[in-house]
Amino acid sequence: MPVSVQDAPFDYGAECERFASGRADMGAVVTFAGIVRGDGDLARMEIEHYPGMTEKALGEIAEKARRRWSLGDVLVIHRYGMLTPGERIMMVATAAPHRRNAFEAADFLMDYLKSRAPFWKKEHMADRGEAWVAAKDEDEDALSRW
Amino acid sequence: MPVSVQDAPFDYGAECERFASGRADMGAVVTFAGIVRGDGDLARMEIEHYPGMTEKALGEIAEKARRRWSLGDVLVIHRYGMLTPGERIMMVATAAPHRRNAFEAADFLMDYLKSRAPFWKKEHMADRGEAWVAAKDEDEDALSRW
Amino acid sequence: MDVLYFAWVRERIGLPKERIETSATTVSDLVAELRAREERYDAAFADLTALRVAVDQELTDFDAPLAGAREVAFFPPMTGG
Amino acid sequence: MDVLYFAWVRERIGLPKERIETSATTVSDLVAELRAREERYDAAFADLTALRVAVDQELTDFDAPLAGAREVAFFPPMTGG
Repeated sequence: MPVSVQDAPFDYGAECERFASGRADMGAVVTFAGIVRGDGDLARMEIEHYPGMTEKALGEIAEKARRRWSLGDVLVIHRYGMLTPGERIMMVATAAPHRRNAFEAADFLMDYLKSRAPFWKKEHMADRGEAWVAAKDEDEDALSRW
Repeated sequence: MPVSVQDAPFDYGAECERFASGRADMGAVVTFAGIVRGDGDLARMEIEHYPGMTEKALGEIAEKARRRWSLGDVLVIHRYGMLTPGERIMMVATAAPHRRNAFEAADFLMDYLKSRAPFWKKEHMADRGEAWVAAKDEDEDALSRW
Repeated sequence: MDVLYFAWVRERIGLPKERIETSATTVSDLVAELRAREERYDAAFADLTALRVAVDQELTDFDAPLAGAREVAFFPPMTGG
Repeated sequence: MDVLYFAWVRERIGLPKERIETSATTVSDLVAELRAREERYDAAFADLTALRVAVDQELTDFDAPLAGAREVAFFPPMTGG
């Protein structure tokens, strides 16, 4: 299963290891991990998603990457629920015969995932204030690169 | 130590895990792993390097990346000696507050490492033939992107 | 038809999901119908440029037709990753 | 001065390293001196576009000066990663 949407933590090191194992046909593996940044007095980061659509959207984004680049494999893991600073929110991994494809596909997956997969982040501050994270124009603009 | 040149295998999963741990100030980690591709009847891949200069060159490349992008950390591990298909030759990792910096810096490190760090690959075939891997024009050309 | 709300849209309207009987033929018609209901709907849909819509779990536009749709969802621009 | 050879340059010349007493003032002068020695050197240095050179472990050009250099290395274009 190349796509997983889960509330449980995932073992980033073990996923990297597994993804890069037994690949005598692939010369390049790129991984990306997204981490909750403890900016300001952020206490927790809450991630809401749209069950059903999320899996579908991530599957379509992964499929788009596979059609565009020569890839041996793709992995997307994304958490939802309540996370604390330093925790890993998500990861993507790509395997390709050559590095350019692996890099571009991972970069593409991240850009699409940011703005086209139905996740929403809410910041909970130490003083109990909370605020939905606003989408950035630069994230939307990044899609025009592809 | 952000640079290691070694004949011993490295634990890719554990290195990824360690690199991404305790980083509440960094939102993005990118890793790249280079794997020996078992093309044709490749039996082993031998990697020769220039002890002393290699560490120096990799350190300079890592420093160049740090000056150019906002990075929290950089890691480069490169093996030498005799490897078999599927084994990991090397890895780089970058940590940055934002993903664009982490991606670009990892991409840059790989391009420079390919053509500016003193490593040479020799393919040993199953039929006992052997050949030095020729540098590719596209790898040299890739440097002009930066 | 099921209508779903996420993130601040859900909070502003005060529920995650409701079943609506409607004869609206487009998303825009449905929005107009919802806004006419109560002030909290009117407030949530006041600025459509701040909203996104999915019909049957596919992102689409506000002028998309609703014929045969089982599920419509309204939410702010996504912030995954 | 120590002169080092790597990869096929090492194989063609038949040794990884040697100590050379030279009065060559540039890398090119040193190359000319080596080529004049023996056929295996002449063959190894026949096409300089296929070679790279480092002086004291820094990549440089064939017209680089050798004043004060302790170590010169010749090798093919690098193929790391």
